[in-house]
Amino acid sequence: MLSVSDLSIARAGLPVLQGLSFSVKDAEALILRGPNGIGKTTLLRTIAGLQPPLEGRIEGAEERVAYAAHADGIKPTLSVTENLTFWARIFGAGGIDGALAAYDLRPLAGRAAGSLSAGQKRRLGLARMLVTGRPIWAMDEPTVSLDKTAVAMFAEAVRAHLGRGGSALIATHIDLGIDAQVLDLSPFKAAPGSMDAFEGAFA
Amino acid sequence: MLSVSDLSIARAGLPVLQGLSFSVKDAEALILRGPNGIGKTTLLRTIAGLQPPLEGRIEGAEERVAYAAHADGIKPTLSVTENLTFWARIFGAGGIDGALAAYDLRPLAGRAAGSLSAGQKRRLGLARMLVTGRPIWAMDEPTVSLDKTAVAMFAEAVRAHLGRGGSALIATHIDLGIDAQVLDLSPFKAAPGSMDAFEGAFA
Amino acid sequence: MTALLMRDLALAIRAGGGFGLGLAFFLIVTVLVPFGVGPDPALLSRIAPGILWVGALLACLLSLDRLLALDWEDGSLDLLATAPLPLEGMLSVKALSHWIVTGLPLVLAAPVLGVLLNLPGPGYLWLTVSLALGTPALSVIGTFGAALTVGLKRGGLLLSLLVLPLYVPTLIFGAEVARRGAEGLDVATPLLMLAGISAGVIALLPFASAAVLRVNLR
Amino acid sequence: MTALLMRDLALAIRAGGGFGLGLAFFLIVTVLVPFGVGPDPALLSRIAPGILWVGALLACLLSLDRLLALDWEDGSLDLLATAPLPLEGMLSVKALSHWIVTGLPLVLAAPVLGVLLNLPGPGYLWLTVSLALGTPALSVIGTFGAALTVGLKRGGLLLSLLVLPLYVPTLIFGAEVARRGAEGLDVATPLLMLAGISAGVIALLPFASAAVLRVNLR
Amino acid sequence: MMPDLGKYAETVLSAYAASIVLLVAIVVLTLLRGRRVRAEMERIEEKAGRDG
Amino acid sequence: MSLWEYANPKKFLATSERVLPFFWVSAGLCLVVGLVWGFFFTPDDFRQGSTVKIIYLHVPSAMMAINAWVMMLLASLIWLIRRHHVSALAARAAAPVGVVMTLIALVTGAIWGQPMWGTWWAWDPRLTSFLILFLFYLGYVALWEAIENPDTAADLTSVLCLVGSVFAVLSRYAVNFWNQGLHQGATLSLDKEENISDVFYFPLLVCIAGFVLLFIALVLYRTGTEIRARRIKALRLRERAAA
Ligand code: HEM
Ligand SMILES: Nc1ncnc2c1ncn2[C@@H]1O[C@H](COP(=O)(O)OP(=O)(O)OP(=O)(O)O)[C@@H](O)[C@H]1O
Ligand SMILES: Nc1ncnc2c1ncn2[C@@H]1O[C@H](COP(=O)(O)OP(=O)(O)OP(=O)(O)O)[C@@H](O)[C@H]1O
Ligand SMILES: [Mg+2]
Ligand SMILES: [Mg+2]
Repeated sequence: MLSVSDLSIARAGLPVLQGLSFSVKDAEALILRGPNGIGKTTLLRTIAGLQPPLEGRIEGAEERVAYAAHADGIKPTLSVTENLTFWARIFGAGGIDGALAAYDLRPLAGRAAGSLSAGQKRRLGLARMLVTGRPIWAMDEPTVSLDKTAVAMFAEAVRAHLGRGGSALIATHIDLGIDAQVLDLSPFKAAPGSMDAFEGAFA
Repeated sequence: MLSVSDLSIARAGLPVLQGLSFSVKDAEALILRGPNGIGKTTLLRTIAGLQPPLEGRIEGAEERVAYAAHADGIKPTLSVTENLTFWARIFGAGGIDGALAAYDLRPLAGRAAGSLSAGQKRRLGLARMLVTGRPIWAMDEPTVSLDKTAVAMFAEAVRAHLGRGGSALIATHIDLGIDAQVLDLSPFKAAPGSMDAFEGAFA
Repeated sequence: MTALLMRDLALAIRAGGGFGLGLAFFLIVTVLVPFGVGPDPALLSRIAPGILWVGALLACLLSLDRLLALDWEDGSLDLLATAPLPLEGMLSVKALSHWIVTGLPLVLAAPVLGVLLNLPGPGYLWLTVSLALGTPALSVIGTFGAALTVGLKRGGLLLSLLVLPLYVPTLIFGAEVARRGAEGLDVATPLLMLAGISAGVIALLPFASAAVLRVNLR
Repeated sequence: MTALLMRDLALAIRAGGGFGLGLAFFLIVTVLVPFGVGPDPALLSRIAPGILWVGALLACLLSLDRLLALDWEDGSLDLLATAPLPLEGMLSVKALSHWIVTGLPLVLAAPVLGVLLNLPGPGYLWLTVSLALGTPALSVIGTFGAALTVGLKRGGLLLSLLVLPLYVPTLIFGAEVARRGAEGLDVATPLLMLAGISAGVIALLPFASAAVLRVNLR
Repeated sequence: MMPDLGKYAETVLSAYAASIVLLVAIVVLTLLRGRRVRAEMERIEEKAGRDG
Repeated sequence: MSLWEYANPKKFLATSERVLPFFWVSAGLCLVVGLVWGFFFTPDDFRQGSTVKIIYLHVPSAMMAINAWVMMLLASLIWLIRRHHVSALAARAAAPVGVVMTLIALVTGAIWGQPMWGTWWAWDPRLTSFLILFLFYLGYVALWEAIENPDTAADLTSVLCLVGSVFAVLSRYAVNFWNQGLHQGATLSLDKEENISDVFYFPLLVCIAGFVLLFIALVLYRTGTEIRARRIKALRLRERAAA
């Protein structure tokens, strides 16, 4: 279980979200919504441990989160298999067959990743989550560029992950067809800090 | 009017679409659909003149197409205004006020483009189309990362463009709410060439 | 065209001092050489013109890989290629802005760095003149190399490999002018050759660059 | 860890010969110097050890900017940072693969290039030894510089600027070993210093690199 | 049989050795790659012919 | 029937297959005869001693190194103008052979230089411009290797070859100007008095013929290989499309 309490986060020194609390239990998914620029990406990066929160606490995230960003970390000169195998070995998790099957990557397995189309690349990026073996998936707009079939594959993969007791945190603007709680971030938008907070930390 | 007749296009030497004919009249939009990897991006690049077609003809495209790719060509260190002004000057078209207004970029105008969120960047990328002054818009998945409001702004901008007698060619997987013809590319998938074409061109 | 030039210059200045960095690299190369070959002043003053030219050339070279690569990565190059702007013109402007950002500061700084290497008296004038004539050619040739390798991952080193042999004639004549100048000899012939190379290269190479870039974009 | 090493090596090989290119640059720098300073063999043989060291250093330097930048650009670095892998270890592996791809070929090629600069007889052995001891330090220091500048646009030149002063001690002692070796003098002291620097740098600097990278990623 | 090469024996022999090694290397590499590629092409053509 | 028919890959393969045995055999024959003749049955030079024997390797390889570049230049031009794939592939096939020829000339020259000039290497114009040629070769080969798409690679390397040729000539002139050299002048001009004596001349001619024939054989064979490799690439793509 991942729980976040009274979290404030900042991007480039500017607070974007504050007073955020929520928790995601095992086998549950949480969908993050909110207009562009509200701070979804920033929140996911914080939970993945890439940046420290301004205030508040995050529990149960340490070493348990697999993060999928806008950029997929795909090496264009390596083949699809090689890319996946690399991440599987780094995370010390099992084989890549399940991942290849889940996103129908078998026919592309031997191709250099650089020669994939936008949606095919994205599928490879998502397949990576399966080889990490981590219980919490934090995903930033995972369905960008995906066609209908691929979105369905994705929903199916998430459902299977939840079925195995995993959980997922997904920022998206579209409807995924996954049974999940939805958290709208708009109410947590950080108020412009009071001017007198100059005391200690400049903001 | 843009008309394409009996077009075959290839990506990295491999034919992807063939026998494609369509035309887009002034004040009309055409939406391109098709599964990942069918060749939407390749088609748009060909129409934009970035790569030559294998066969067939494209008429009415020369110097009339504004192309919006997956990558937006935004310079992170320049401000939003500076980015737009640059493109306006390159295309020798008018001012940027209309473009800023259409995508609600006024509040962000002075910010460095690098500090925008994914969706905000995308809005800037789309605003660029308005300053080109070109009649045909060729857009590759323009609504990626956009929230609902921004998608509505986009649809509005396209409608206004059509109203001015322009036309648009949009590859997308989602429903844009624009009144337009839809062209599914799946039937035009290129059949693998015959083996004996070894004579001249190797495939 | 001016829009492009102004943008490129603005980008160079914003990006944490494009001007300063090329220069700084030149400075550091000149400083490293005495560490490498030892501090003997007579020796240094003999090799000074040559080393300064080689340093300037390397400083140019190092900044080449970003000349088109940044625009390629973020998609600007595709968009520029579809803009109503001849590619030849665009590449010439790119070369010009590269020269203003890299070559020009080198020309201005070279005499100062000459002091570090004990450059003999009359050498200063001719070093400056030869660099002023030669660096534009370096920028234009570099643009050709950048257009050839744009879009290749790790194009950086390949770019150096392709461009360096092309730099050789410029280097030979440029360094010859500087060396003869430093020794008080006649510099007319190499100076003319240097000017000839620069003129020829500036007039013709942009066409090759544009052809190559067009192929690379498709 | 091995997975990372193998991947980096595979990438270097795939990318059109990472191995060959660093080397080629070294070759070309050594070739350019005579074009700059002129063909006098006595002069060349005096400056040979120093120039070869400076050349090796520049060849290392040039390949640094891609050491982390590629992984940063495509998001791999973010993902690696969240992987169950200490960042220190990861950066040491990165430095190792950089050395295998760049440093090692330089060590092997240096004697051959010595011929071009007329390096005196006994110099060959000591040049090789000093490079073999010194280049690992260059890779590790370079990794630190790359970690410092990752994510900055035009970080390339800034990187050079930051790293070059850090390279100076290695360069001084390394070139000193090679020079004394070439002149047949005793090399013990600078050799010890060089070995000391390498050992210290390899043991300690990865911690600094990891700290710096962590800051850069957030 | 061996001609007397005098004091330059080493020079001449090493020049011949180096050149012959290089010549043989390019010929052998050429032939090896040629055979590999030819076999590969036949394999693929046969496979393509079978199912396409 | 026009010459351009051989620009058809299939036709080229068939024809080259037919003539190749002849070239291999005659190249081998010439080389063996020439080198054996030169090595075993020629006298020492009065000044250079036995080192003259190096001439049988050095001069032919130096000539072929230059000729290979000229051939690549022509092939590149044909590709750019008439767009015959075989022509581009022939240029690609010739480059590594050129590299080896250049290397042989450099190595034998260096080895020869040690006793004759007292140094392995000197910055003599001829040597220097040869070194530059070597760099051009390396860059050319590296560019071919670095590019995925064969047509793109053919276009880019062709332009590089063209521009490179101009600069190679320029460099040659520059280097000449920069330094007056140690290296031998032309000794092979047919009409001159100062020609080397016939004892050396005839075996040298045989060796040159051997190198020329070997070059032709290698380039024909390698072009065939490149054509097949290109075909494999195309078939793989096709397979992929079918999948
Ligand atoms: C690394 C050193 C050397 C290089 C790169 C080199 C290169 C060349 C080149 C490019 C040619 C011209 C071939 C042609 O134009 O057809 C040549 C010819 C020749 N070289 Fe060298 N050479 C080297 C060293 C030497 C040495 C040391 C000697 C003998 C002392 C020598 C003797 C000759 C002779 C006799 C010819 C034939 C000259 C002619 O007919 O044009 N070379 N070499
Ligand atoms: N690199 C940056 N430097 C400064 N500010 C930034 C940077 N990146 C984002 N911001 C700002 O931080 C805020 C939050 O951005 P974030 O990327 O988290 O939004 P988001 O919810 O992911 O939006 P989107 O749906 O558009 O991706 C935005 O107001 C944005 O302008
Ligand atoms: N750089 C490349 N090299 C080789 N093949 C490529 C390259 N880019 C794309 N392809 C292939 O060309 C075909 C068409 O790709 P394209 O990018 O046009 O598809 P798309 O319709 O835009 O797909 P998506 O919806 O995923 O963006 C695909 O099969 C893809 O695998
Ligand atoms: Mg976001
Ligand atoms: Mg696409």
